[in-house]
Amino acid sequence: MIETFEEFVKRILALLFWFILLSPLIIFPILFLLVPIFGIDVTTVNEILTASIDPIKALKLVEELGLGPSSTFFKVVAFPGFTFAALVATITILYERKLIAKTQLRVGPLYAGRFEGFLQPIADLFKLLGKELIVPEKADKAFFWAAPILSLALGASLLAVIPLSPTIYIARSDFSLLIPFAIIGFSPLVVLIAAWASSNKFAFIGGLRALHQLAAYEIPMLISILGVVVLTGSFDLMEIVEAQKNMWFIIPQFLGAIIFYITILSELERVPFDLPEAETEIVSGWLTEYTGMHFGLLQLGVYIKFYVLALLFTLLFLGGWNGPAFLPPVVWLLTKLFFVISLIIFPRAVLPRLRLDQLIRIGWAWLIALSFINLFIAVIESSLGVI
Amino acid sequence: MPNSVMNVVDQGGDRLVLHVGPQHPGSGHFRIIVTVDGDYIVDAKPDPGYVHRGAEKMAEYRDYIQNIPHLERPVIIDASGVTLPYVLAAEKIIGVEPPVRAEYIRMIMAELNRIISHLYWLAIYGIFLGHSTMFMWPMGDRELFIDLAESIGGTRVTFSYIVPGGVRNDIPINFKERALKTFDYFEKRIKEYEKIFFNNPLMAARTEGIGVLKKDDAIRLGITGSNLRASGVDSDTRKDEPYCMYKKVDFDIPTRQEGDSYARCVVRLRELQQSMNIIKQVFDLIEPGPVKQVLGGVMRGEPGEAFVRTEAARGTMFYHIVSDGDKIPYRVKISVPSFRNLIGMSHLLIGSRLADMPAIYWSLDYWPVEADR
Amino acid sequence: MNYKLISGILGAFVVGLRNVFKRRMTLKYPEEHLEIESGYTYDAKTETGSPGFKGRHILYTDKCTGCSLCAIACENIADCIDMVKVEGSWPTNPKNIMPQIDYGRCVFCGFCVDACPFDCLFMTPEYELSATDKRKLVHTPFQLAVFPEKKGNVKLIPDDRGAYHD
Amino acid sequence: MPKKTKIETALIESLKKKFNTTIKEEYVKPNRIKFSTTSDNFRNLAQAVKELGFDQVISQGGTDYPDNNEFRVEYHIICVSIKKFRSIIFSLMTTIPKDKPEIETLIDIWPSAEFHEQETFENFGITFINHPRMEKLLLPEDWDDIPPLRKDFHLPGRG
Repeated sequence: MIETFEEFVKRILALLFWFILLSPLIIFPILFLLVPIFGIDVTTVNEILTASIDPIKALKLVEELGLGPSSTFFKVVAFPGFTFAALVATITILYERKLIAKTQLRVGPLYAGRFEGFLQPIADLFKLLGKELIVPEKADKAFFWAAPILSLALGASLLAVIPLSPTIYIARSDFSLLIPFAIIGFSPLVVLIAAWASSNKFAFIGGLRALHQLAAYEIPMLISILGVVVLTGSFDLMEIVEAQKNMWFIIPQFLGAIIFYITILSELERVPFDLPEAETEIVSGWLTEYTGMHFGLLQLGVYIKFYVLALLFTLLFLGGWNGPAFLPPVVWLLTKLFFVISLIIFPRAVLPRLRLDQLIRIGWAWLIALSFINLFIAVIESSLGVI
Repeated sequence: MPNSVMNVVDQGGDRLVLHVGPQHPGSGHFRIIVTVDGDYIVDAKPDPGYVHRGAEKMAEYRDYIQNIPHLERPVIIDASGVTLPYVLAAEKIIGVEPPVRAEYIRMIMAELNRIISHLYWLAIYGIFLGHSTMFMWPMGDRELFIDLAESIGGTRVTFSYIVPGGVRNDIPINFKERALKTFDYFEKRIKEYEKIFFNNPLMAARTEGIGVLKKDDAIRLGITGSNLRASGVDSDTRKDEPYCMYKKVDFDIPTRQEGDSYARCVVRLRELQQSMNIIKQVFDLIEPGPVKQVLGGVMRGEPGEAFVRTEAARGTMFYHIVSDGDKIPYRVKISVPSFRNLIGMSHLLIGSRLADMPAIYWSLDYWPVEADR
Repeated sequence: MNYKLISGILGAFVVGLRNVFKRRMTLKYPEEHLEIESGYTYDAKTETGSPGFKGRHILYTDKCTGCSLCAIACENIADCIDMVKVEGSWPTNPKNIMPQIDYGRCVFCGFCVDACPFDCLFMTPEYELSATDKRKLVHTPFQLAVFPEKKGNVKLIPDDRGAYHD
Repeated sequence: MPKKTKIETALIESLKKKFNTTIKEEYVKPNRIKFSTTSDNFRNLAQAVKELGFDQVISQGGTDYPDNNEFRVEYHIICVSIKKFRSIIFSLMTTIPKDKPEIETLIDIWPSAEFHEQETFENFGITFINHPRMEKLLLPEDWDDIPPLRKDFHLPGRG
């Protein structure tokens, strides 16, 4: 009987061991016997099989197929693309749980993995995978299934144009600052699709709240970053980061940074703006009917969005990968990113939830006005030649 | 999408009927049927009774001692508060007088339980406003007080400690030192609570001016306990009609004039401090002596009736016991504060926003199990 | 007003951050056990108990007379005590019956201890009574006669800087 | 009988003057005053007590007396707004026949009695005339046995 996570891992490893032991004895002979029938040279098979245990050969093989570390495919799928983002998202989830737990005088995840529960995300993943996917009888099935996938796709597509260092990026665009914001504007629609398709009153209210929230934060968010654009005269993130060589934009654009930070909290539906999923009011909001890996994908999408927005904050206001030369640029970027992620997580521990009308009042009465003031500050600064 | 449209929007035109509870993170064993028009609640009908166990009927089958573990079940987080009036009433029926030391120990126990219950309330109120730290901290600190109560009563929540004729055992020898140490620690914690929650502008924004219960309404609707005091009435049974030895201790009744959710929160926070203040005074007043009168045998009530009220954590707890001379009571009527405060809930909810529902609901400190009995 | 807003939020942040570095008060339960000094006992003469934890019962089989007073006391509370026949010869117990307690029903009120006039039924600090089988929750007189082993190794200590287990 | 305080005496006298012999002083214990009257006169008595300043119903309940074939309906009234009356609990009692368990509601005098009366209705089957919501509150909606707090209702297995 499997009772603990360790036993579960042990069982998986045991299965793997037997597979590796038995496959040369059974599977390979069959493969070598069958392959000549289809007219393929046996040496090709041999090479593929050797590559599976010889990394150097494997690398060469992958390069030949056009999937190497320098290929676009690798960039999109692995680094700095989806896998890396998902990894950061997973670490963020764990870090969030630990940080919140520490603030609340708890210990947080502790048992999965010997050290401070660092294997907890993996355990969570297995838990979510093992859960039954429940689709409500009266739900709109097609859209109900579409929402998690859309959420993840939305998060992943954000990664396309954001650079991690002068050399690490997937694609370059002159408008790489505008593209993420164009995509992010779509995210409340995903929430609404999920909410509507669930056919649940609480989910529906959550979806509507998400739409109202969009109205509250979208405009100040865009205007607050315009200040940076005014200072650099470019929509290209590369050039924006390059312009911060001498001074990070958080100093001339402090107000803009604060506004952008608040709107990030709002965009990510984090406390104090977690209205669309306010548990005690509307159960779990738009996530109410989602279970198992559906829920997992929705969450992963949200946390990839989290990563992207934290990254944007770093690039726009904290000088991106700029830093003393004794560390590679990407390390500087990730250090700053870690700080920004902490900053975004921490309000959840110390602030209560706001109400919808208060959020809209903050958005329209304060943030929009302040973001225009910030824009004027930027114009004055650029005309004075501060940068 | 015809299916989902039909399900999401009710027949009532643009009004939405929400069944909040009994399976809802913000309800407890209890349901409020809320009709919302946009974001505003136009009708709220409380529907208690999900945990009704017929405590009054069952009390007619048990003798005066056996009723004690039974009657504390409805309010296990305030177990001494709920059994104290019962025991006082039963003592009047049986005709025994507890020793003085027992009266003081009863006060310690009742006040400890008030702290435990208020901390529980505070924790839930924190999470109802989405403040998860305010959930964890009071729950953790509550454990210290539970430990104190456990060292007297022997169990964590259901003590069955106060019995007719006194209390079941004396307090432990080192209890005073332990308690004072805990109080010193907790006084510091209250300052942290204030900083992170009560003085937090966002918390104030959520609760100030929300669910305003005016003084006249509070009296008219029969609101009791901290909710009444938050509306500007300094009514407290411990002062109005002192029982045990509350005459001898000196304490304040915290009141606020606003009558909103925030006022109810602050009144409860101040009551925590007053409870500790009372226990500290009791430590000075208490003198050695017996803690229980020797009764011997099964207690029989004299024919007659008694009604007793005390100030439990949620308000005035009232017992009406009728005896026909048998060893079991003829009729036990329990009037619990939650049940009386329930009437205020629909009064406050109508006209407020849906998002304010948890803020109003739990600021009344409504305990469904207590109300259902 | 703005000053109050900002200082309030900053104050909350500072208090939250300060608590990140405090000692935890979590009891890591299966590894650590809370120390409990004694169980609840009762003196039938003064009708007063001694403060103690109300955990599993301990039955002094050599003193039990089989009077069933504990079962009668429990009758309307939890109805969990049954008097059962036991093997062997007991000089104090001519009927050879002793209490058997069903911990699936017991509420640990301790009124059975109060009811015992022969000082033979007390309570112990043992609280780990869960079982995988409902039938295992029923403890026979001989199971009740065994003293529990002491497991407690930590105590909850309130300190100036925070409460913790040690 | 214990000695009455000045406040208590004044309250009792004022009520007695108003109703003469139609009300009966059951007893006076420390801080407790109990009056009984006929069910027709009950409303007038309640009105008079309300006018004295007693403004909250702390409890309302019934008791079943199968030997006399009657229910006792009892209201326990406290005063919150006047400080000197706060220690006193007024108990107003009346009896109604079991065959026709009806009495006029008092929620227009004391709105705080609303849920209490509803509870008494479901537990004893006593109908409160003019009460807006004479329906089940705590009991299950599909309860089809006799009202449970009557003495002829027995808990299962308890004879």
